[in-house]
Amino acid sequence: MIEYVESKENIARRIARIFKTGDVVNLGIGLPTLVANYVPAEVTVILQSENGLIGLGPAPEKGREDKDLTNAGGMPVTLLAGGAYFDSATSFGIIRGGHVDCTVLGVLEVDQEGNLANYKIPGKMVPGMGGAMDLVAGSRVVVAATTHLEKTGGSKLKRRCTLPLTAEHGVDIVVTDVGYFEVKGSHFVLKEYFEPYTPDWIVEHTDADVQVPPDCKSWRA
Amino acid sequence: MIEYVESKENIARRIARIFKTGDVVNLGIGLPTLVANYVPAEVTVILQSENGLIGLGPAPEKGREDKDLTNAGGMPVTLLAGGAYFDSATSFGIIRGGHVDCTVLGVLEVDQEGNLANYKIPGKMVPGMGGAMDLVAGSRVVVAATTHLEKTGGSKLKRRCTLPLTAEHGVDIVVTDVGYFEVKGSHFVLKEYFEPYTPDWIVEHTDADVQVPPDCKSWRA
Amino acid sequence: MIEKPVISAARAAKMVGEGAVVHVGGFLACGSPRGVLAALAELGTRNLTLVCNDTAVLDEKNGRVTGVAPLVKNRQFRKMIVSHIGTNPESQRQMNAGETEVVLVPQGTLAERVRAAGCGLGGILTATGLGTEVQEGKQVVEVQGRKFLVEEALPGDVALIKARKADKAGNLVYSKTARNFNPLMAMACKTVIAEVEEIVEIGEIDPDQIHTPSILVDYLVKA
Amino acid sequence: MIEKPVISAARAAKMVGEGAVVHVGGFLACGSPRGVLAALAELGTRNLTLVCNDTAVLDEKNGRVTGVAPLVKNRQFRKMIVSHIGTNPESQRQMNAGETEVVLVPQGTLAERVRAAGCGLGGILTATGLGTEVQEGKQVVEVQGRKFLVEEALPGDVALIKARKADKAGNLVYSKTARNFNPLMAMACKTVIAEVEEIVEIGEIDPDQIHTPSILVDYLVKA
Repeated sequence: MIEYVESKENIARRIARIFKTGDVVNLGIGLPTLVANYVPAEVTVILQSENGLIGLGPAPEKGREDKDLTNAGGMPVTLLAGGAYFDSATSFGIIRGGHVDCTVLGVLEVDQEGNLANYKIPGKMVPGMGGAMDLVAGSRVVVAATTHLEKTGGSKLKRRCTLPLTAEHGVDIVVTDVGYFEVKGSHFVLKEYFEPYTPDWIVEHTDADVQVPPDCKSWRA
Repeated sequence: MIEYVESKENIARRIARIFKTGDVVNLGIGLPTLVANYVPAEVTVILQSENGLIGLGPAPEKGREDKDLTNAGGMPVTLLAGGAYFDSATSFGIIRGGHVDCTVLGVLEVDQEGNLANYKIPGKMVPGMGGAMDLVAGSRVVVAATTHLEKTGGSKLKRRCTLPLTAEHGVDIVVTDVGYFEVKGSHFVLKEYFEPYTPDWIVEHTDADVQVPPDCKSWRA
Repeated sequence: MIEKPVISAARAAKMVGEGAVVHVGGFLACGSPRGVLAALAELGTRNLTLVCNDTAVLDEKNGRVTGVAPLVKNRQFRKMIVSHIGTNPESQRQMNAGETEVVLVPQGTLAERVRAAGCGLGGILTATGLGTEVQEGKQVVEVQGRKFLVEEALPGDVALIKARKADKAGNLVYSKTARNFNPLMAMACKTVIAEVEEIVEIGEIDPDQIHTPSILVDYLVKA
Repeated sequence: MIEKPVISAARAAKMVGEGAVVHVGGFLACGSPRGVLAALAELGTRNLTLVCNDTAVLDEKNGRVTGVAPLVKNRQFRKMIVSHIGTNPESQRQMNAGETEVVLVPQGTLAERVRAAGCGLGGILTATGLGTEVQEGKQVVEVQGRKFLVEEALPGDVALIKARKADKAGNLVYSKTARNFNPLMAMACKTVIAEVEEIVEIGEIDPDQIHTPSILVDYLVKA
């Protein structure tokens, strides 16, 4: 019997392997931010931050923070050589205009039609959508990053989202800590299962239609 | 008997008196460009040029032209200290957004409803509207600058334009070489007559409804 | 060029009238006009409508109260048009309690709506928000077979913005990600007040590197 | 940052395929990519659609032939989407003779349509052109009681632009009024080729003063 153990690290590790050199990537706040730590050394991705920069670098050393230089979470960051600053209209022009190759977002719910809900639990938590709606509507490839199961054991992947949507049919790829899924037509396609999980275990623990194609393969972090 | 003598200089002289210090002004190509020469020394206007600058200065000395610095007619110009450059979207944002106080345009026809035609004589001359349509739609005050009569003796001020319009109801003020008119409701109001012309002469030589209010006064260049 | 008045933060705050629509620059308070906002909080002007990226940070326990957060706490806004309120629990509380009207706008749409106002556009067509709650009550237009929401221009009475540097004419240069909504808001409001860290002579800023041209700025406040 | 290929004008011209939609920067040839345009004229690629502010100057008597004028004369465009053709009598002649389709677009609308394409907007709402021939065939939308034309995004296949300076990553800085449509077109096309006067090392351009970020530029050509 396989026991589910949440692993944000595995999610971040696998997503980091999606990119190729030159890709412009926007990483959402929270779990997606971790992805930056696992990009292979031989791959150069260019990070965009929707508050107005391209060429996001690592956090500054303590004491070297610049009050005028933060990421979209308001945290101090640095800029790599060759990076650039711009205003918010240009920033979202870059996002909406398809100049961001890939965006990685956190999830409250994601469903088999590629619908994403991640900005609102009515009456409980309403942080607002920030840039998420534009990022999902505009990026070429949208990756939803989520633990496979909720703390209460329920599936984060749904047949149909019940929460207010961030975007309709926006998600292309879902990476959880048990597998890598593509949204195709109206179901999930399991492209990879992360050992020790098996395709059978994943199908059983996903509250949505999951197709397991013949070329579904295993992946180890 | 009064004989009509065309005077672009008088038109430019009178228009130059419309501005007050701080006004942002766009002067069209041709006759309107002359206006800059007659702005009183005590008035500081700020000239915008739709190809992307604010703070237009005089033409450069011969030999000091900069290939990267022209006006909207493609002629070499200079920039005053405190001027700025911007792209065409920002330039027309400034125009359409009401940040230009006054625009002065040339005329093929202007009518008593404030309609302006100045970009096209079908089948004959079709230079295109360039920035004229945006300038008329967007500026706070639009001044049409025109000789009062055509070479053939006809009135440039019309009851209704017959040529394709540059803009509907866009013109606020018409200055010719015989008088200063405002467009009010659906007629011209003669605010000033330029001696030696008289209100009677002007009404007679204008193919449109011209109201002469009690406070209509004379003006000398 | 004409020089712009350099005024105190207190005088700037008084230019924001009761009931005004106020556009405030800044992104989680990075690039927000701290001095003018502090003066406006002290003045206590009410019934304002806020247009801002977010309601900034209200975390009194850890001593972090930034940007417009003090004004939110003071209940100076009757309406807040923002993309994010997650870092200011008081703004969430006011919304859930029905005390303050909160309109959540996708960040890119907010930027374009403010820009549209400044650029004399009626609005823009965006796919952002299609099929979500954001679509409610909005016109949908089809262009080349694709559907788009009509998002309307969002003009303001007063812009309170922050720049790194101004010349005496009011030309502005922003710093790094403190730029964000500031140049957009400078175009969208009747009165524009820029809080700046440094004021230099006219002609000292390279005209190719001016982010906001002087004609858009009415008053300068020294930070 | 990744360095962008520096290619010859001839190779750049070859990237413009038969029938492509080509956005060309420049305003009466101020800020137009002369070297690449000369190479494209020599190559003679046809059936192109031009998106440009104007058709530049064709005045052979006085030896003034600028910008896209040689390509117009070569009949390389089957369609020209421009705001002004008054300084190139050949473009007027082709239009009047029905040889080339000419779509005249108000300059500010052209700028916004190109920008909209680059920014992923379906289009914008403008009052410019209401009640004129420009309105023909267009949707009209009412916003807050005012009527606006729907002007649609205008994307392109290849942008041929000109900048003063690039770094090796492709960040661009424009000079004076040679900026005009160049940064807008850099966002609106699948392939972006920038002709530049100078190429400097990555990091040499102040990131606050970059007009077009590197990710929008695919190739550099030394002017």
